[in-house]
Amino acid sequence: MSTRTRLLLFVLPALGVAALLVWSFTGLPSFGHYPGPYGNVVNAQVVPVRHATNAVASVNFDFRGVDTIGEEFILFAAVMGTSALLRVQRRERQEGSSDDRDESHPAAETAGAVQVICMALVAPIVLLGIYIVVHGHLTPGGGFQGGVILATAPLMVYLGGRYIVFRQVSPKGLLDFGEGAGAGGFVAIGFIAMLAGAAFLENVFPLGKASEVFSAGTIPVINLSVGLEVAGGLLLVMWEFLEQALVVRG
Amino acid sequence: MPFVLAGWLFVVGLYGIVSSRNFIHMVMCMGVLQSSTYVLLLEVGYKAGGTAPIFFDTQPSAKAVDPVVQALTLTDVVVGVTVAALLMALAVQTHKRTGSVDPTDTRIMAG
Amino acid sequence: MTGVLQGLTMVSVAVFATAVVLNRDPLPQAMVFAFFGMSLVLLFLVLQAPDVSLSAIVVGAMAYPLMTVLTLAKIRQRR
Amino acid sequence: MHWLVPLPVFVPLTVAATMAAGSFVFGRRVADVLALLTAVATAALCIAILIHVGSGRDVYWFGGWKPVKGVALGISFTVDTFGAGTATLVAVLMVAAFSFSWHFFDETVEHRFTILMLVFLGAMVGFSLSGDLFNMFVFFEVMGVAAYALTGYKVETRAPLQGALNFAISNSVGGYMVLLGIGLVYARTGALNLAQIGRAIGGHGPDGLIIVAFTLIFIGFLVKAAVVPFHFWLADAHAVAPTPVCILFSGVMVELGLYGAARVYWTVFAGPFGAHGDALSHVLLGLGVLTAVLGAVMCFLQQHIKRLLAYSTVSHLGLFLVGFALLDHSALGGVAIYVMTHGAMKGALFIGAGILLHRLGSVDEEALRGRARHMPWTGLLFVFGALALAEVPPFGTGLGADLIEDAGSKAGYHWMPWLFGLVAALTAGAVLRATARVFLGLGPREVSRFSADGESQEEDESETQEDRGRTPKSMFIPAAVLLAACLGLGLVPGLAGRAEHAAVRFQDQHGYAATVLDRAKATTPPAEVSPAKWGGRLYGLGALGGALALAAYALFRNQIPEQVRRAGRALSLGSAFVGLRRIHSGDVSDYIAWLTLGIASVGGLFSLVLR
Repeated sequence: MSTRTRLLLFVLPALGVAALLVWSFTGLPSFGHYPGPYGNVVNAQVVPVRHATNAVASVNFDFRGVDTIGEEFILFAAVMGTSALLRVQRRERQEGSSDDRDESHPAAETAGAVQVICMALVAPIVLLGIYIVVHGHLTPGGGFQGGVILATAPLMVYLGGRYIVFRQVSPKGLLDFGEGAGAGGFVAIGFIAMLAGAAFLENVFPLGKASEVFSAGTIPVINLSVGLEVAGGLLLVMWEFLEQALVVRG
Repeated sequence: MPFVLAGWLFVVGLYGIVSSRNFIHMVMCMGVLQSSTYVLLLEVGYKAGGTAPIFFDTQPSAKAVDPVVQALTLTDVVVGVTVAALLMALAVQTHKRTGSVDPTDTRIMAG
Repeated sequence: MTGVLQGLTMVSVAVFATAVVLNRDPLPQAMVFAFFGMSLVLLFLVLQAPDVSLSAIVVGAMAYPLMTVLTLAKIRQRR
Repeated sequence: MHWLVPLPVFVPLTVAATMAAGSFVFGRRVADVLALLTAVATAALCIAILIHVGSGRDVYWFGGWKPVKGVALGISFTVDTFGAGTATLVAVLMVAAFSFSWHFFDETVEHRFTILMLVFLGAMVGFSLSGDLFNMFVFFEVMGVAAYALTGYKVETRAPLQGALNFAISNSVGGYMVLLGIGLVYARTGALNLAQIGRAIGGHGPDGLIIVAFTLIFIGFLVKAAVVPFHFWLADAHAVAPTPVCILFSGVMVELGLYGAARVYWTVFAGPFGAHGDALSHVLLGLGVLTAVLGAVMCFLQQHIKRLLAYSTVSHLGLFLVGFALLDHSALGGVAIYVMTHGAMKGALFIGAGILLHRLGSVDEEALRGRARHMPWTGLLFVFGALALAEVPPFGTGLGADLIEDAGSKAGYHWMPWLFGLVAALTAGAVLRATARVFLGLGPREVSRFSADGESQEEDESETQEDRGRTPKSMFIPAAVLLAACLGLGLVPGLAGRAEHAAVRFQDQHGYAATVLDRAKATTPPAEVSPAKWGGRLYGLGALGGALALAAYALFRNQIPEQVRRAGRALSLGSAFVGLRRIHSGDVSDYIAWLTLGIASVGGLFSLVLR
């Protein structure tokens, strides 16, 4: 089909879809009047029952923890898939002499000032990432957000023009390990609950006192493992993308 | 009606995919289409005058918006970015094989 | 006040989304997409969803642009 | 709440994560053994669960969050016979796939393939067992992401990349439609558990929100189920995915889309739509018939054997949708039996195609002409596969088709046996034709109609680089076992009755909600079970005759007198076929345009007839 034909085919149905959606929205409760009950029950239980203060994190890692396991495995599969798709083929290895790429500095054009800033940012970024991971059950944030932030720290090293250092601080085997261990750790916490005679993923750890760092039972532990997985996985993806770009240069 | 925004994002995203001649453009249009789900979910769970469902310095009795839709949206955000990564990887490889990211140039199967 | 703020962010989300779709050149589109991401972050904030907006920030400001730019860099190199 | 229930999902996921974490320790063979053992263990767990649920239901509340006053706080797996049965099919086919891939890849395959397969396994089992709408979406996406990556796994060639992109974009749009529908339903009910949603909207008639939510969720799942006009991605993906992956794609993943649609319909929407059953039934029958016929015709037109099998899957999905559309327990029982036996049969046929690829480096009918003369056993595999496709008794496919046809006739659709016969004749005819050409060298030479075919030949060779002297047992045995299972299931006494009772439980919305929310004990409501009979099986023989005739026509049409051929051309079927093939353009933008058309028309029809 030519683009024109396709758009002609598309126009009327698209209007139809829009009409259907608008029709369905007329049946929604008016904006700002959430009828419940799910969220209200959760909000009422979070602090007294779970000793956590972040209701969203409690839903993600406790009430509906299985969804989040699924989510982590979406990430896990996507990382495995991306690195499988970007794997350097034997043919290319032979073509592009990959041995000399260690000397190449992909971001070598980076100005000196930028390099300094990038390197100076590494430590604060790591601290911020860790903070956001470990306070996930108390304040906004958690394993996913903190994990992404943590992953950007080595990338700062890369942007600072230190590709070799980047490869040293994030070796592939370790990233693989972090990603797998993070995803596996989450499931393992589920199994630990079963071994303790409870349901899969039941919050069997001591709950502690609400709004303290060591509280809410399994939630912060799961956050840590998610943080590990996300940081490892994201870096692995970036690693593969960078590797791709470099083989071509080489 | 704030909900119309979700419908708009969905239809505009569809239009983007249908009219797109570039896989990278298409991936970003998918992002637009997907954002319709974020918007719908969060608008559904909103309570007029409600606070965020974080009870760190507020009383649990305070009127807070629905945490469940926010948790769902979080999952959804992760789904979106991971699928995008996968699609980008496919686009990179397609480009390597065919020198193009235009769906018309790169297809070899039909019928 | 809240209502006005919400209305404004919603309009900006709609506008940026349309701009993303209508922009046919991937590199400028990637920039517009970043703006679109930021408008979503604001919308999530005014809808009282700080967790979601935090992850939208890290995704929209770090993961997405890095990926897109690397992909584009890769594709441009080969031209 | 039995401790077995979560295991078949989380055991494979744990093994996958462990393999990733320890990737520097495991060699290829260690990973292969571990994966095969995991798949076997998962299959055993699924069978144990199937036996455990018996004629009841088991509800597993994750995190120990049992419902409070009818409000579900956590996620439940709600397992019944159909759910556990589907999970078993998934795991069994995964065992076959791992066994097949033992000798299939050369050493370039790395542990990531195995890891993705294990994630895929866990996700599909989770989707089958889940009793929560959003959780179904999550497993749908896990399954999707693993599947996209597996489709594009052979990155060194172009076609898999195209297949994976088309697959990923179409199915992601489908997934987001499901999620939009979930948002609408959640706004109305404030619930995500299927039972709770069903109870909350059960008492009222349908309005705009319910109809559109149903349309979105239903079509979202039908994209995965490759129902026309949402089917375009399927052939692109199935033709190029590595063969072990195809076994699962055609055998069970596509069927899971329909399973999801059926599960959601009977737990949630059967209440509000109950009064409009006939109207709904007509719309779905239309979609089903269209899918069945179009898939069968496209199947017959293919030369690429994997693509041919892919279109036959589209066609069978149409038949399954027809069975679903009758909204009747006998028909649904028939669909269940047909899905099981179809999975076994299609798995065996894809393994056959994989053996051809392994030994001869191609799956193109024309390129392989007569080259497989020395492989009689593989040829026999294809012949038996064709018999199963033709629904010849005592293959279980015939039993399933019988039940659906009977229910259809009872409802007044007397054309139904003809539809099943037509599909059986076209798909089995296509397989017989290909078999005769590849294994006997029969038939006229034909031009490769698409440049793609020539190219794919060169590409397919890269899948494997081992010694091709003989077919490894690890490939042939799973195919033979699967075909035997397809045959054996048709002979199990009382299977039809059990399937129908299971269907009654599947369709019992109030019983489902009571088990989940009130911890009531599951019972099977009384229902009339159709008596076991073999009369309809004559159709199977008729279809086989039709298949033979069609294959013979394709192979020997040059011998037909010129006058007859001219008369045939006057029907101008040829140009219609060209047009039909051109619609399947391979351009994903076209697919999304068709998808939009599909949403608008199906949604429009629903909004007209369901109010």
